[in-house]
Amino acid sequence: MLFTEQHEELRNSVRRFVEAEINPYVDDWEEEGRFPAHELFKKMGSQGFLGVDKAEDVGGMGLDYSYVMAFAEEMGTAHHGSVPMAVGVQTAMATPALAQFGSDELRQEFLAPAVSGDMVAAIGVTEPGAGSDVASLKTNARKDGDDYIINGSKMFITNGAQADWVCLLCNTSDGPIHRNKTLICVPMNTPGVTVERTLNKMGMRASDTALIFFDDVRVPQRNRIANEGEGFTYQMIQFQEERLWGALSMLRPMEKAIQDTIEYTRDRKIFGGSILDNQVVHFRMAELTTEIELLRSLVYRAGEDLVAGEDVTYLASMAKLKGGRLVREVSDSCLQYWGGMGYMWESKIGRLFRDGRLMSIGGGADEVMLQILCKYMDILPGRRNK
Amino acid sequence: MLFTEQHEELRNSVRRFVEAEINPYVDDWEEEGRFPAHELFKKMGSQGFLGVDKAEDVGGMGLDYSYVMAFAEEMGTAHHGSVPMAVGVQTAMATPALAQFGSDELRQEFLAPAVSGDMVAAIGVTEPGAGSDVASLKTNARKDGDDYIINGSKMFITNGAQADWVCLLCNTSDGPIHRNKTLICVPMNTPGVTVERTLNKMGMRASDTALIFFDDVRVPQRNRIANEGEGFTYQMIQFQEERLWGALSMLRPMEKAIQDTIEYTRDRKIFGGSILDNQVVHFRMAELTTEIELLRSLVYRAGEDLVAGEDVTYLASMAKLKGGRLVREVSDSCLQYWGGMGYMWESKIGRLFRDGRLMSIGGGADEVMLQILCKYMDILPGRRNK
Amino acid sequence: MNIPNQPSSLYYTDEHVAFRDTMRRFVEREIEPYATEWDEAEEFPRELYKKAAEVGLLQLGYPEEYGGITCDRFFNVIVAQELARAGAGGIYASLMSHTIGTPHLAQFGSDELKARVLPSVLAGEKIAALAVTEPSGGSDVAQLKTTAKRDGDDYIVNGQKIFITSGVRADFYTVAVRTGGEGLGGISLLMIERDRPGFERTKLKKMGWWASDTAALYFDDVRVPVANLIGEEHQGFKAIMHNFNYERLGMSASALGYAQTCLDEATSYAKERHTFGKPLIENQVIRHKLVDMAMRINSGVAYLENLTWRDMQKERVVADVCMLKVHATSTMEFCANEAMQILGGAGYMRGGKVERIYRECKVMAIGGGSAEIMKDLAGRQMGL
Amino acid sequence: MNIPNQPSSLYYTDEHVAFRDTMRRFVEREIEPYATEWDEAEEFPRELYKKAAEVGLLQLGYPEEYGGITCDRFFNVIVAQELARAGAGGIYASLMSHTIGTPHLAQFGSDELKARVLPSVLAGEKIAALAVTEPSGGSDVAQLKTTAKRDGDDYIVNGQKIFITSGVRADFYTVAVRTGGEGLGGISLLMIERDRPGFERTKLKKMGWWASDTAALYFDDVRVPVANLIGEEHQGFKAIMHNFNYERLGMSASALGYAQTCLDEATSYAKERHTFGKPLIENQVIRHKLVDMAMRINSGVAYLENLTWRDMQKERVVADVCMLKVHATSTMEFCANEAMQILGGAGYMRGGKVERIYRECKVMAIGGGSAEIMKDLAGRQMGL
Repeated sequence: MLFTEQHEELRNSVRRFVEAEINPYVDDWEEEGRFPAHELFKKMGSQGFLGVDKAEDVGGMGLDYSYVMAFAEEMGTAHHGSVPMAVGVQTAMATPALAQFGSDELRQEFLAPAVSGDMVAAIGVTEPGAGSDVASLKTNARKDGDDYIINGSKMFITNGAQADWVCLLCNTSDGPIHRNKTLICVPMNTPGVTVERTLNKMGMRASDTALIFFDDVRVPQRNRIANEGEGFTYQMIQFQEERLWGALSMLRPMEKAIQDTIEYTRDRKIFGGSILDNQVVHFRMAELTTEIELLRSLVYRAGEDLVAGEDVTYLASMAKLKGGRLVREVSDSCLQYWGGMGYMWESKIGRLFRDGRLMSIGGGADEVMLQILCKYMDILPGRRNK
Repeated sequence: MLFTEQHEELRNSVRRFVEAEINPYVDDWEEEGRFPAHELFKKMGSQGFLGVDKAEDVGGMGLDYSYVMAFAEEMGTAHHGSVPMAVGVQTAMATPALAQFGSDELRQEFLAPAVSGDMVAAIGVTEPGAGSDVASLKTNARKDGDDYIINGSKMFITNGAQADWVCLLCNTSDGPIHRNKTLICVPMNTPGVTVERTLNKMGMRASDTALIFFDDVRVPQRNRIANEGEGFTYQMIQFQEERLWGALSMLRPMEKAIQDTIEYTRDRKIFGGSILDNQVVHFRMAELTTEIELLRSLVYRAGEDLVAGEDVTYLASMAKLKGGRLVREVSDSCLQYWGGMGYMWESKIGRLFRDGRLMSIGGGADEVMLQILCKYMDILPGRRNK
Repeated sequence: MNIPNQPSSLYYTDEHVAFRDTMRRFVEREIEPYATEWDEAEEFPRELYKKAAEVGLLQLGYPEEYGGITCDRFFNVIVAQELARAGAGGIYASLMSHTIGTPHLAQFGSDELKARVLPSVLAGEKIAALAVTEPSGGSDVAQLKTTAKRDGDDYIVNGQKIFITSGVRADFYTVAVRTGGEGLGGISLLMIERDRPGFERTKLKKMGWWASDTAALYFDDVRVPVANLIGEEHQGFKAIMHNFNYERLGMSASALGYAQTCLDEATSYAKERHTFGKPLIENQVIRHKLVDMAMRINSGVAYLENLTWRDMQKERVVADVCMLKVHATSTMEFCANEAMQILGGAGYMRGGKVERIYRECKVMAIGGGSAEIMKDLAGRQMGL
Repeated sequence: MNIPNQPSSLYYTDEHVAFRDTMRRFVEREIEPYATEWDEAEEFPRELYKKAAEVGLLQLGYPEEYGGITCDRFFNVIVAQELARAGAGGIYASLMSHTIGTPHLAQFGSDELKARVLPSVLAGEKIAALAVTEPSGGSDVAQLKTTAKRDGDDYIVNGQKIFITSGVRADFYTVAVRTGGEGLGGISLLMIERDRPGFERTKLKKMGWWASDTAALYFDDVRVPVANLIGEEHQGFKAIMHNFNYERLGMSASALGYAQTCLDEATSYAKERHTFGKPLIENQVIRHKLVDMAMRINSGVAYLENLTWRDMQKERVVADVCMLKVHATSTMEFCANEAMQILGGAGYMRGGKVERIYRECKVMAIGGGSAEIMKDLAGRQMGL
């Protein structure tokens, strides 16, 4: 229903790209602790992958969100989580607000090179002190002539060390916390921007994640995305795609984990039979596959609604929540049946176990998703709701 | 996408019917241990509800399965599980094979009155000795002239005591167990058919569930649904709708449980606040709602595929499995927050706890669903697969 | 004597073992054969109280001067476990309702009041009940609305109680009333006899525990002598709280007992029942379910025994007892659910232990403090 | 001395308490400060063995004539719990690898062999390891393919071993070899010294336990004197099985210790960290998570202590030990997972205990017999 032959073609070319340009290098990138973002993104941009749903005037394909879904899902065929996450930041987290609300000038300056792959983008929301509490972030931009002067810091910034610009959420006034924020495109080579350090993480080893400081960083006011004070609103809209990307990009890795585990346990003989012949093992595979199909069904439904122009924050938050829960369960259960082999550093299932654990933490922890859902259901305690 | 205004109209009229003709009597029917199937089905038949997707020549509406989905979902607004289950037996479990494969003569004799509500139908598959193991049932029909002589027994037969005819799965030869079975329409007033006893159940108290004996029961061979020996195949096709019905008819009860629980806990003050104000309570409501939406998404997706003419056994089995798991979890979690009030015999949440427990047992237990899924995934142990 | 699942133990002496044997034979002879009948009838014969007193069941831990039997808390654990074998929580709840109805009296009551109430209760001639919960308040004792206003040598009691075990048949009710101002400081406990004018009862229908006569109580200007005060005026809250620990230990022991009964029933069934051409037990998922049940039960029993012992050493074990109750009742829920799944359609039919226990899980998980309240309380005790 | 979470106990004497204190100070001084550094370096200094021997850590339960210290099994429980406080399983695994590598020797070995190996190992001068697992067989000892063919007074050993803890640095390896025919009856244990020609090792990189030098071993015509046979020829399987119980009890104690460390870390963090304008701990869901963790840990510890005691009474506790291992390792997984969730991004960064323990859950859940194998075994023992 949702997907046509055109989608299938896109899927095929994404899979071919991943197979040729990403998977052969994944082990090296994991070892190095980063992947060459500029080089890879340039290749992806040339193929149009970085602008599937972006307008044609910035070099995008101008397709609807259903194609982004196909793209995101197939990015999941990569043998680690780092590159799909970085691509998600570039296409679904740092740029939707710019694409939807930004001025033509700003879109040409920052979005077009992000679509072509000439620039790497990051999204600057999370802060050291605030974590998932977006509303109470502290980074601020005060006006000075035609410029903003930005001060503050951002934590856990994916692509942070390699990015050319960051879509920065910061306070531009002392007003109410949902009305005082603005999104600003900040070039990373502006004086006063320092990558304090790249972070050493349990998983997502090939993704560079940075702590970034902004010390009297001067950027022109025209770098602001649309209206001042509406940054929180824009970011909430942007979050929809972020959450769906998260869930979408985990479907294939989970399926592959199941498939690989089935193959491994079928071949591996123990106590006179294959491991797969154990009823608890094959039942478990069926149970987990059921959960994956449930998630897929929900994500597709949310995607359909998004294509139809609806606000899908509710379903997207559910998808993110379930995705985070499920990838933990799938990777944990599968790893169990690989035994010692799965525990070796190089094993793919071990990598999913480590990479996937971030899903329930990054981009709004499970508890934040629950908080959002409660708000939609209007069941938060009265006072906190105001 | 899936649903149009026409669906919405059907939904509305089903809800109105349930509110007017079912819910006011539910408590009495629960107490009596049965509902008046003939009376109620006649009313439903007059409104066309019993033949939503049945052909117009037997009095049906001739609509596609998406309308059945709307119908099944709204039947779930009944305040107990018994009537929705009985209606499901009539429309989605005992009659799909007859509707699809039966001769015109047979359809006029048995299907038309089931659609008009003049006859109550039952499905005779499960046996005392076999449980969920359909293939190894023992009831047999041997030929004698133009008739079959049927001997055997069927267990846990919903509508069994009130039914006018039963769609009976029985062996008609000694061939391989998947090739020796036939579906036969057996009028319940045929000599030799005895309702041995109606069963005393934990829940689904208003549903009559019977143990039925067949002792030299003579029915004409023309009562056979299509080809001899293909009964197992027909039944497998029929099972798709049974499983989807199960999941569909549980969506509203689960949602209502959540909604009622939210209202109750919002009003109920304890330790200086409402119960709902407890973070564990409102988070739990959001978590369970997420799971319900996941199930709904999967069921809709399966329904779409069914409308498109695909075999949906795989997704339908997943839906049944998840539905059974989920209604237990939802009813259990909600009941917990009702405290002693939920534990009273009359409480609706307590009824869902008892009624819903059947979902993981009846119509193929969870473990049978897992077995089926494993078969589709081709991960059953080699020998058993043959 | 064959006591299955009874490992060597630091806690149990020969006396305990002999007592367990007595209890087991008592349950097998006097309760188990009638469990279904009594549960469906929503009542068991009053004589059962007397029979129970004859084997010493009712008297455990009460002072000998009132007919009690001095013993340690492991006897109570044994009682809970052995009674659970009948798989009929309603019988247990009402038969033993004095164990929640009279400890305050035994500990804080005047000698006169004790002499007036305890001997007949411990002899099984009279029935005692506890009445704290009210329709509006649930577990929140501070919200108590039933009032007892002093009038000369009497209190005048007005209010309602709900979910009172043995509430229909009891002769003596330990009733929490508000004698003072708002909050926890204004609560007292009164012993109220059934025949006082203005005191009415109506029976409640429940999902489970049918054999137990649970009632709503109504007090309409009920006159109760001040001599019926249990302990000091306004000091009722402490007495109520004091006994929660024992109630929760007892419920935990019971819950684990019912869980064990589910495991036993499911194991027997899985060994007998054939599906798909082989015994159910030959399915690995079934065997693992049974092991999962045993794992939860056995760890719970070890925890229970450990806490019972520590409580006997006068250690403050409130947080752990709360956690034990959650562990034990969720183990009961888990085991009832899995046993039901193993028994399938047969389990869903009325008349079997598993069906009954399944309907009794929630009263255990809710009564005596719900899992959520237990966790809140444990958290506070742990300084979280 | 302040030993938190240490209730009154039937099992622990003053000696135990003093020993726990020694261990705690040892871990705090000698291990915890270096845990991250050593783990990242994938090695810890060999001197740690000697330091451990100085405080009596390595000698527990070994015969005094070889330098051991006679004591009951609760000392081992204490060691596991206290070492777990450093939150670095790799250090524990290699530092204590002789506890899986030498029990067979201590119990079944010849006096000559014991005298040759044990004193230096127990003094921390030499390192001992156990080598059973092979690439093709996993937990299935019957499939063992490494052969030891008799040639005069020697065996000629050929084959491979995998996942061998302390495999890179060990001086003595207790190696399971096939001396006879197929199946369980043809297996023997050989003590093989590291410097025998033809014996090679390669290091393995793992998800966790980095500080432990895990290796694959290769035997290519390695000549080992018959005097190195541990116990009788072809009787190796029994010796291996015999020690599984202790290994599993030990792993359970460790797993519960790591779980406790996760609880401690998460509790501190939740009290310090502010989000949405208030301390994390003020979220009820966070407090309940912590209580859920404590509930599992405390019931597990009670189960562990009970089984340790029953084992000391020579009771056959195989089924329960299997269930305990599942309980304890799933408790560890649960606690690591929830602690990680509470710590959020901070937990995901390398260098903290929770991050490390999270990566070490699976080796605990798989090593020493996976949960599935434990359940199969428990089921068989229970007659299912």
